Amino acid sequence: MNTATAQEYLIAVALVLVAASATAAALARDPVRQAVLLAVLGLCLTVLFTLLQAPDVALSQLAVGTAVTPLLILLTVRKVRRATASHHDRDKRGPEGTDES
Amino acid sequence: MVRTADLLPLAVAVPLLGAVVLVITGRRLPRPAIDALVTVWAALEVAGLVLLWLRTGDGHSVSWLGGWTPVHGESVGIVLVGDRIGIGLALLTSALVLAVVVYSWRYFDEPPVAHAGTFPALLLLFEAGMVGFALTGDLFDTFVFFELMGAVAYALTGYRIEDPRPVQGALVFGVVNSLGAYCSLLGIGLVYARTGELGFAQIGVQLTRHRPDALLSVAFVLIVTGLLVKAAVVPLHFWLPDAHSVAPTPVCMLLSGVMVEFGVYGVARVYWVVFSGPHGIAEPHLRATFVTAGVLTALVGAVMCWQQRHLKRLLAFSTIGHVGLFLAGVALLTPAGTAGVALYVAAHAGVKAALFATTGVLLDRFGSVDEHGLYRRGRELPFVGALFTVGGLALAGLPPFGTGLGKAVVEHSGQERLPWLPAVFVFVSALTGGAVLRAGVRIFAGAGPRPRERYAGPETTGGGEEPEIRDPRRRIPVPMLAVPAVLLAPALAVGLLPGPGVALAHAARQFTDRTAYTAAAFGHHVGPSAPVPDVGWNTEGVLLGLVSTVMAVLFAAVAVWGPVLRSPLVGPVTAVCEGVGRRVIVPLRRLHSGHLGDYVAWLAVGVAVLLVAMTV
Amino acid sequence: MSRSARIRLFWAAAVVFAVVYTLACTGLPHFGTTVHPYGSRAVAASLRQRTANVVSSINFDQRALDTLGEESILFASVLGTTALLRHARDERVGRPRAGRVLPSTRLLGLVMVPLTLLTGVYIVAHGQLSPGGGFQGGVILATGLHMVYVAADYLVLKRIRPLGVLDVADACGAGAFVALGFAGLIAGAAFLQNVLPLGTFGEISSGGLVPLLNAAVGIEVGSGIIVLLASFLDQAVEVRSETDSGSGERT
Amino acid sequence: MTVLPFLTAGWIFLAGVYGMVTSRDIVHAVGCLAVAQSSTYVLLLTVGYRRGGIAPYFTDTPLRTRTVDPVVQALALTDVVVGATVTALLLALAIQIRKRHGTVDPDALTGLRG
Repeated sequence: MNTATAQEYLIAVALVLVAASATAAALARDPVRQAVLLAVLGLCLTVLFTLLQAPDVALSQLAVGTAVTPLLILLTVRKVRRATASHHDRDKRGPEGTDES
Repeated sequence: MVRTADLLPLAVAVPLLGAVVLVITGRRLPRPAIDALVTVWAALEVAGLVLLWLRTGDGHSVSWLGGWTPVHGESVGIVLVGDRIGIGLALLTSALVLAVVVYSWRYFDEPPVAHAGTFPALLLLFEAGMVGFALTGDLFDTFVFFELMGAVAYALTGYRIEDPRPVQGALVFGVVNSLGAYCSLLGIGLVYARTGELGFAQIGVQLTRHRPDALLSVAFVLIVTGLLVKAAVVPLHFWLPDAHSVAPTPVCMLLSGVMVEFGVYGVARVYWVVFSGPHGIAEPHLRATFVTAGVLTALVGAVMCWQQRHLKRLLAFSTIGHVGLFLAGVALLTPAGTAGVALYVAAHAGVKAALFATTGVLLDRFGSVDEHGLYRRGRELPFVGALFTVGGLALAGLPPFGTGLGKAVVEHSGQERLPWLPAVFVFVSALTGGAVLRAGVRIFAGAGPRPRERYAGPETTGGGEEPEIRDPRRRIPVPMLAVPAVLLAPALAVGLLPGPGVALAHAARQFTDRTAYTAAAFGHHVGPSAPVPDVGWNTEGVLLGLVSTVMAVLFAAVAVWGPVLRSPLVGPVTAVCEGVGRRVIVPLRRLHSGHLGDYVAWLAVGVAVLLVAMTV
Repeated sequence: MSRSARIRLFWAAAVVFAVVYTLACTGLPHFGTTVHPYGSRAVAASLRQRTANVVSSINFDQRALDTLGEESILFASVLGTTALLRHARDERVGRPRAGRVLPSTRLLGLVMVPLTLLTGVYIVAHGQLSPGGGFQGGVILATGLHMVYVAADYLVLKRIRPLGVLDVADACGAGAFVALGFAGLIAGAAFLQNVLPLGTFGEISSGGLVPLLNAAVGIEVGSGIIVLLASFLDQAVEVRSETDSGSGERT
Repeated sequence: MTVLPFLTAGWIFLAGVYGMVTSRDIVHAVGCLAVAQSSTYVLLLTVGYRRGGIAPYFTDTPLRTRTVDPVVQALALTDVVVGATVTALLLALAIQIRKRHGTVDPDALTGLRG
């Protein structure tokens, strides 16, 4: 088995990992869990891109896919989740209330 | 003196630089200075594109970015290619941006925006994205500019964050459009895998060396998916009414006036240059699929338009109706059809923007865009009412408006092959024009009885909107009245003067000539092969235009005065209407659910249907 | 449409897509094919331009317009996000409390922050030679700064983060890219043409315009991402609507 | 192995779309959009892979070495940036939706219908 073939086997393994983590990230219902799984997907993609001889893209993916995007999602979830108790009175004077009339 | 070729990248770079300048100076300059600056900048862009239009004439302007001019027919760079249609569309965009900039001089006065330069800067970035999209000759670059205009449009749509609906509409808009764009990118990947090229012309040349197979069709369908989403073709259209009915009025003028039409332009450009060669996508196949899609879109848009009482949503659905007509016209795959659509688009942009602008006046004045809620309240604004009515008549295709001429040319071009096509055109323009007239008569003349709330299904009313400008007591700013009036004038001129028609006829011949484009990109010149299509008024066109206008007036009259009519005919007619309504229209309205998941599922269905239609 | 109807619709479409897409993939050249006409030309062009990192040569020289568009998207998104996350009329700003940080975390932060910032600058500066460039370096710079949040707290981060300046820096980066594009026009060549001296292959000053464009992108991305994260942090930590009763402490 | 990489891209895309169709939270839907987008990176980079090729850098490799296709890498790089920024924009909208509607459940967002 020469190096090129070995490389391709590694790529195949990375592809399967990417597909599995992407599926898991899409199926995770909770956004926080999803953010974590997106970070995992980012890592798997980084490995795949490194194997595909694309270090530039791998580096970007590492910075963006595993750090920035999940961080943004977590910050959003934190904002969205806060003060769930006090939003009921907002709902009542929301636009939905007036539209249904 | 600037070289003609350099005007192409300048057309993209100038608005970008303008946005940067506005952001940097925006914090320090007072509001009038910012308005002046952005107006001058938008005017500069118009001037540059006018110069480009004049210098390019009936040829092509070609600019290889970074000086990567092809050597032995090969290049590693990106090419910008300007022909009459591309430059014309860019020019239309820049003119509309200028109008919008003037219209919004007094907009967003009140919200405490720390940064008054943001809104105009976003407008200029939007302009850069659209102009770049119109001029690029590279497939991946198309995607980049597509995303640029998309990203800016999402932000602009959700700009009024105090109001709940814009943020929802913007999110749906963003998600669906981005998904469409990623479909396109998958298609670009497939094409690159097959041909190893990214330029339109280069791919087109390479594709002739392969047999047509599933890969070709799938790549084509995926690439056009993003563009069809932008063009709001059924069933990829659901995002449009949600976004266009809630965006700030100046943004609506741009979204409906030109951005949606860029989707049709993109499909046509990609087909003609990349996929129309020997061994390309089969012409009859494409014609059948896309004319059907266009007609379906037009009918759905027109029917839904008629059902609306939220004025901006009504106008948004009328845009869907007209875009369906544009797609059907372009999909005839004849120079005449393309010429007609070009005329139609140019005039429609002015008319639709003027209608949105007058609706903005109502929103400003009364804090509502609800046809029922505004009943009789517009009587104090006769000038606005006149503009609105003229807009409605122009939308219906009244000769000699450019909309009527464009419609007539497409109808004439299509009726040999598809004799029923003129009927669709007449019905769609009559129904959309009629809906506008109905609203206009009720609001500005207070005609007929007070509209009754009869419909019990899901509905967006348009009452209780956040006014975009917060001082209803002040007088309506002059630009808000002047801009719609000025916008209607070119729509009339396009139909009245022979100049634009002749230019666009040449443009259409050039646009549908794949060989000429490819040769021009590589620096050669090939003479035109097809004859110039005949665009001009003829008796039949005038008659069809009058028919659709009369029908529009009739529709509006029946809707407004029908309820008080005492005639033995009324009973059965009402019964039939209600039956149709229950079986067809209510389910159709229910499909427009505002639900993100539904829209994404429909996108998947649209792609699947197209895949089947194009590969089988 | 009901949930089950929507999912059924999706599955129908997905099956069609899967079948036709698979059919299409069989028509593609095999994975690992040696025929890449554009790729081969790009490598040759990059060597002619004395840029060791071919990807940088494509991004900043051969297909620089793509990158200009991409940077404009970034610029527009940052602008749009700050506009969308601005403080609305009915919102007030809460004062976040200073959080307690373990001394070991603080020490780690003190070491890591300058290290990350240096790495970021290095990656921006060597974009024309080795993997990396303006974008990757810029993101690392921005992320490095936010380690302050981990190491110290939000108030310290706010103090060392001059948003007004970064806003302008973001715009300046975007503007510099366009302005460097004009250099070609001024020199009588094409827009975005690499008209500067190309230098010696493999040196840090090689590649002509490429390192300069890289620096412009680095500034834009670095400050842009900081501004972006700042708007999100601001929302998550500080802004409260009138009816919200949450507190602004760190969790 | 000849088509597996391309099929993986299709699978990831469908997984992302499925997540969006069934989503009960718009933040989650935006995350799924990011998943769907990663299919484009996978397709682009696998299309540009060349058997036995090395990464396209010539800092300390002989100039005649065979490399993988650098063009797709440049495209993927652009794609990564575009994806991240658009995601940020959409998340900002999600925050505003939560503020103005009090919910992020698409089933409960009924302001625009008919």
